[in-house]
Amino acid sequence: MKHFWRLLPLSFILLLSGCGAENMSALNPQGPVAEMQFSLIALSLYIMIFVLFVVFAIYIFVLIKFRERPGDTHIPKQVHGNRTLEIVWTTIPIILLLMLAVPNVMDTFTLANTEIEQEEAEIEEENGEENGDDVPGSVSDQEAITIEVNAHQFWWEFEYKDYEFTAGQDMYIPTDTQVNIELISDDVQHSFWVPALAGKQDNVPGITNEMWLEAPEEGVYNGKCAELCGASHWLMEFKVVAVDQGTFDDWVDGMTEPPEESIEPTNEVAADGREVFEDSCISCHAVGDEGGQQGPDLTNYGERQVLAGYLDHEDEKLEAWLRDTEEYKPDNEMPSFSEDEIDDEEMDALIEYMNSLKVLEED
Amino acid sequence: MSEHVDPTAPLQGEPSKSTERKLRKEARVQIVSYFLMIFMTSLAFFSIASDAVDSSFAIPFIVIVGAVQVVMQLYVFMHMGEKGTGWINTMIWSGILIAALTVGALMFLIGIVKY
Amino acid sequence: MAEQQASTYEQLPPNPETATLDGRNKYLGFWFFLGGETVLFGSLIGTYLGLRAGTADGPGPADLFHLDLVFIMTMILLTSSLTSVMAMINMKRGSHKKLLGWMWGTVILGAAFLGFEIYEFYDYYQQGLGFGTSAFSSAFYALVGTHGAHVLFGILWISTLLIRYRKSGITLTNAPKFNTAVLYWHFIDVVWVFIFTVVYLLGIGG
Amino acid sequence: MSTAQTGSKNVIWDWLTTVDHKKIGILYLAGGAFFFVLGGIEAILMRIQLMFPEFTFLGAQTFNELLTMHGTTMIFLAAMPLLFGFMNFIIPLQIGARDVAFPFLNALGFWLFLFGGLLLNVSWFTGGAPDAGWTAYVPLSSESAGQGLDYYLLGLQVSGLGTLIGGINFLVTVINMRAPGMSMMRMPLFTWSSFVASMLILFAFPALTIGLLLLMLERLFGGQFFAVDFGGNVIIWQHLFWIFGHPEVYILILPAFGIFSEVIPTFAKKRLFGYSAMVFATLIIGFLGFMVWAHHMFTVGMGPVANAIFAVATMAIAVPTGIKIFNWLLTLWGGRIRFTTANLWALGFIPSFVMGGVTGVMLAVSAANYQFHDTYFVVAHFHYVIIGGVVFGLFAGAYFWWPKMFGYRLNETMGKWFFWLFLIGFHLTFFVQHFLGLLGMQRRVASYLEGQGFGDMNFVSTMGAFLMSIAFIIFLISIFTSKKNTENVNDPWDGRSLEWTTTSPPLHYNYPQTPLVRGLDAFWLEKYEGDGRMKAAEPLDDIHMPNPTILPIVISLGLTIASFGFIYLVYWLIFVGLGITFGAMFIRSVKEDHGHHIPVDEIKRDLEEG
Ligand code: HEA
Ligand code: HEA
Ligand code: HEC
Ligand code: CUA
Ligand SMILES: [Cu+2]
Repeated sequence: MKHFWRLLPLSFILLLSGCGAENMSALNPQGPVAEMQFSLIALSLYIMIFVLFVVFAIYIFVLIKFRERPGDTHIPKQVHGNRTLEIVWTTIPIILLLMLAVPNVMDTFTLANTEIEQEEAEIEEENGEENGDDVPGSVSDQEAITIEVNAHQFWWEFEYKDYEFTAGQDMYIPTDTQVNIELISDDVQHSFWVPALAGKQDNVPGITNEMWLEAPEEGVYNGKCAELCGASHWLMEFKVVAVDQGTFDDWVDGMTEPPEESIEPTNEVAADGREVFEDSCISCHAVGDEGGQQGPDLTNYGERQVLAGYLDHEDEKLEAWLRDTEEYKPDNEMPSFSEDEIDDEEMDALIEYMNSLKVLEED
Repeated sequence: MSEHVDPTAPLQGEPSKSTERKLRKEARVQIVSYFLMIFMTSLAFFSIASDAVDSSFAIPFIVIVGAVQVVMQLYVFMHMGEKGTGWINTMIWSGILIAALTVGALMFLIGIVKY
Repeated sequence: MAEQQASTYEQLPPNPETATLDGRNKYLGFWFFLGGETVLFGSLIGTYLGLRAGTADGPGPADLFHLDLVFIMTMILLTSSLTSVMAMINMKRGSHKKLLGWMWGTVILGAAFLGFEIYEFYDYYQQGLGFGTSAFSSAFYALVGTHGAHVLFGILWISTLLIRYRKSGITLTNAPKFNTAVLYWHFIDVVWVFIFTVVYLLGIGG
Repeated sequence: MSTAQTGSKNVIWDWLTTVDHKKIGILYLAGGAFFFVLGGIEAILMRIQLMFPEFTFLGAQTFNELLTMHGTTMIFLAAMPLLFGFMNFIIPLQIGARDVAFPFLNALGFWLFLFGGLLLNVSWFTGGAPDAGWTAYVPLSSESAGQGLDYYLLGLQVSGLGTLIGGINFLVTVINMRAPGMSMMRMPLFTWSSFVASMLILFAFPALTIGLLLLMLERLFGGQFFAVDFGGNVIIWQHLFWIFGHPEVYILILPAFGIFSEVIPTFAKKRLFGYSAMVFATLIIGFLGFMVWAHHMFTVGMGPVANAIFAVATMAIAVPTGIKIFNWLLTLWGGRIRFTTANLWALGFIPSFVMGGVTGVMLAVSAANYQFHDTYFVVAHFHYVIIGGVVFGLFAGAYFWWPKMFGYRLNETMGKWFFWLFLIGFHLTFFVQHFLGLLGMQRRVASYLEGQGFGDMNFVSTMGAFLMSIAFIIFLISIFTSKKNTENVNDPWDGRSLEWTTTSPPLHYNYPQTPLVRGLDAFWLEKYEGDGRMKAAEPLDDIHMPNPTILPIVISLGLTIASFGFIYLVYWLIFVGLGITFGAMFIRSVKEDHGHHIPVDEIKRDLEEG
């Protein structure tokens, strides 16, 4: 059925699909959940275009045909109404809405069910069906993994439940695997949205929400916070990094047990940097299993896509960030560090150390 | 200029015979329903206060008794069943419907249990 | 228009409270207001039921409620409803004195109710249930307190009427006022019956 | 009892103490227009900030404040009061009444609205406006620093009280004050839809009152309703807000629908097609309006059953709304359509609103809503329905009833410029926002990052907003330059309903003699099937009218003072404020005021002059 809508020879939808950035558009879905939502969007759009077409056609006809012409003074017939017409324009919308409501109800349940994947995979195995990439549950024969997403003002924390470690800002996931997501928040309400992979669900304080997504293709997908959460709401971005299973396993290993170099750098400058880090930063930031939880885990900081959710990953930007966090993310929870606290030399060492924090193979 | 009525003048005179009869009947009805309500309240009270009644019965019971009393208050004490109260009935029952929806939503749809 | 009626009647109008257009407007408008109040209390009751379990280690309903006290309060309020009904019947009979008498009875019963409620709150407070102790306590005080505020307002309103019209006799202007005040009073009673059931009985029983 | 009104010479005092529904209507319009300009300026400032990626015209905090105040101001202080203005002025005229049921409360409602609105805006000068969005979701709002949110809570509480009073007043007016012969099913549709909107007010605002009360208790008095650590729950706020909030949007649109139902038949010179279906559809929309609120909360985690039910219920509203749209189209069908400015707004409304309506139905698709929610797609949806529906309705109403209210006609040429520029600007601004949302732009963002491809469309959007401002300024100018167009103002459009039988502006007491209504479109009926004049339902006699009073302002002022007391927790101020309020209420209750009579001679004199 989903294929059917995509095959409809309406050029409009072809125009729409594939619209926008590949990593950030609901119109350019990159995974089964977003695909499903896109088909619904497309279906509803067809119906709405049909409605608009009918209304506009009558409207234009009426305006042209019945406009007052110069010299015309006739009094139109005062019509009361028409029973047949009333029935027609009550029934047709009801039918159109049913066409929309039925698939929607089905999809709503599918999306709410984080176990569907396995069930469907089993059924398909039995049927020996060919895997299409936009049917939910078709591609996966892996176990699902579970990530608890804790949203903070204004950063994201990802706890990998199956492996017992935490990552900050970049959410690594293996391709072709169902990722079950549990959403929580300790401060205010946020909303977890990766447009190209799945629609949003809210991170609500005191409540755990569930959703799932899946990425068949490797890639870096933009994620956003979609609920007003304070001054830096618009900067509360994150990345979903989909990698193949092998890389993912490496990454998990690195995160659970970071390279020796991260804890006791052999490089002298980095070792100085580590000292600064231990003095000023470790109370909030963890590297490996050492360190506080008040800020994002930095075990793989060197491999971050961007810095603080949105800044280019450059030394100058990192220094600027550390010197004045308020400037880059108003109202965020991290203190700034003046030259009295960390002088320029220490800063360079710190940055050197920070850049060395990697868990995957060297690039 | 014509004379205008003074609405602050005290009303004088007797109620008509039929009014008097109606009022007397009404007083009777009111007192009877008052005792009925007292009785129902007591029933509800004892079904909870004493351990003799099982709570699986007591809870729906007291809720029903409460609802019956509310309806009695509205129709007996507040005369909502009289003629010419069509709009009043519309508004009160709409209010009750919306209040019920609100209560339902706040009990069940607050994210603790997902439906 | 409606007020072009004679001011003194051979016979009393059967319903002096709605004999004028003004009176009819007041009557209808006040009922509609009560329709709105229904939603208002519905929202509070819903909030309470939603938060009832959120006691956050503070005392909960079963630890606190004096069911017998509340039962007596309920009886008092029910009785005050009856006295106000009697007042209305006497108003239609044209007996100003009895109207005042029954209404004062209502006020006194209302004051007794309020006194018990204050005592109740004070006692719960002593037992460690502050307004900000838990979500349950906030919701409880908000609901029962709003009801209490209504009772207080009712008492003040009716007393004002009673003092203002102690000598006036029943007139086409004060009959609607007494009538709306009594409607209000009944409504408070209706709400209390519900609070009694949903907060107290269910609080102890389930 | 006083007799004739002592003609007060002081004009300002006259307006401050008026209880005349027509003057109060004009006050509402003026107040609403003031706040509309304010909200519009806030919108323009936001649009400038969003013109370029990572633009730094405004700080993020300021942006959030503007955003909150824009939404709050537009909904509560502009759109609704403007509609109340028309309702106040027109409803009594349309049903053949001399005033509303509660003139005193009517004045009180207005002053409460005005003082509440001003109170809210004082926050700009006291260290920051509210910043948690017009929806004020907890815990962001319960924890928001400063007094901004307190101003929001108290300001809306005070003005909300005014709205509730107004709603009850309209309900009773419509039920009790209709002229003889004006049965419910002969009422003009504007009166009908305002009546239904008033019902919605009656049941929706109490939920808001409680929401605001709880949040106030939480912020100021240590309540724990929404504090998760104390067993609180944050979703309760969202329910209370939307149980109010969704009906609220129908409170806005229904009276606007009513205006179109007056304008379209008048300028098509045809009876409204399917009158009873229109009434019925209005009632259904009102009813369903209470069944769908949770469609604003699809992503909050209520569960699939709840989502599915609310999705289907929401879609159902498309059916009665469609009935209305098609009835309007069929009213035009076979008519003789005149393109006056008033009608242009009505005709512009149909396609614009339908576009907004169908995106509403798309939003109602719960599974797809996970993509739409909290993006610019939603912003586009609601501006299409609100501007394309409500604001166009207000403009249509303004051009339609202006001669009746003020005794002169607005310049048509300027009106057409206003219409076309505004229409184009409106579509420019909001059409592109659909795509912005789908391409990944969340709403309520103070800016957006470079390289995400949002720049061009946002620029277009801002240009559209500028165009709307220019258009609106033309309208403002035309108000002051059109004053000489005073010929043929009593019935300029060949009107159909009772208000066109009065003089323009109407006499203080509207109708020297209460008219007798003989059918739907009462005036049209007399013009085309009778002798062109209304029959009188009563002999010419003295007319009873209420007295002016200053007490409504005093009551409102007292509440405003008390509000300051609450905001800064100054207890004596609370007591002083409430003392003033209750004192004034007490005076009102004790000092009986039975109005005055206008003697027949004076009425006869008026008639000869008029
Ligand atoms: C005047 C105001 C107004 C009106 C009339 C509407 C009308 C509708 N609205 Fe809208 N809405 C808002 C104001 C309004 N809305 C606002 C302000 C918000 C955002 C609040 C916030 O978050 O800040 C919002 C948000 C909003 C949401 C939540 C979005 C989100 O946050 O995720 C939804 C979801 O269901 C929705 C749905 C609808 C629907 C189905 C209608 C329907 O009533 C529309 C019906 C009309 C038609 C459908 C067109 C005519 C019909 C036909 C021609 C018949 C044939 C049609 C079909 C078969 C489809 N609206
Ligand atoms: C009645 C409701 C209403 C109306 C009429 C409008 C009108 C407009 N709105 Fe608004 N809007 C809302 C209700 C409304 N809005 C709501 C509820 C929100 C959500 C808030 C939230 O998220 O909390 C919102 C949010 C909102 C946003 C999203 C902000 C965000 O999510 O980040 C934007 C952005 O473009 C916007 C723009 C506009 C514009 C350009 C107009 C224009 O149409 C304005 C046109 C008006 C004018 C142009 C008049 C200005 C006049 C002058 C400039 C003349 C000055 C002259 C003199 C002083 C003499 N609005
Ligand atoms: C009080 C706790 C605290 C201290 C101390 C602290 N940080 Fe942070 N840090 C945070 C928080 C909270 C964030 C998230 C900010 C945001 O994005 O809103 C953060 C973010 C960061 C980021 C961006 C993270 C990313 O994944 O892009 C870096 C880098 C960083 N901190 C480095 C440091 C360094 C280096 C120090 C010491 C010199 C330090 N922090 C000290 C709390 C702290
Ligand atoms: Cu977090 Cu917005
Ligand atoms: Cu809605």
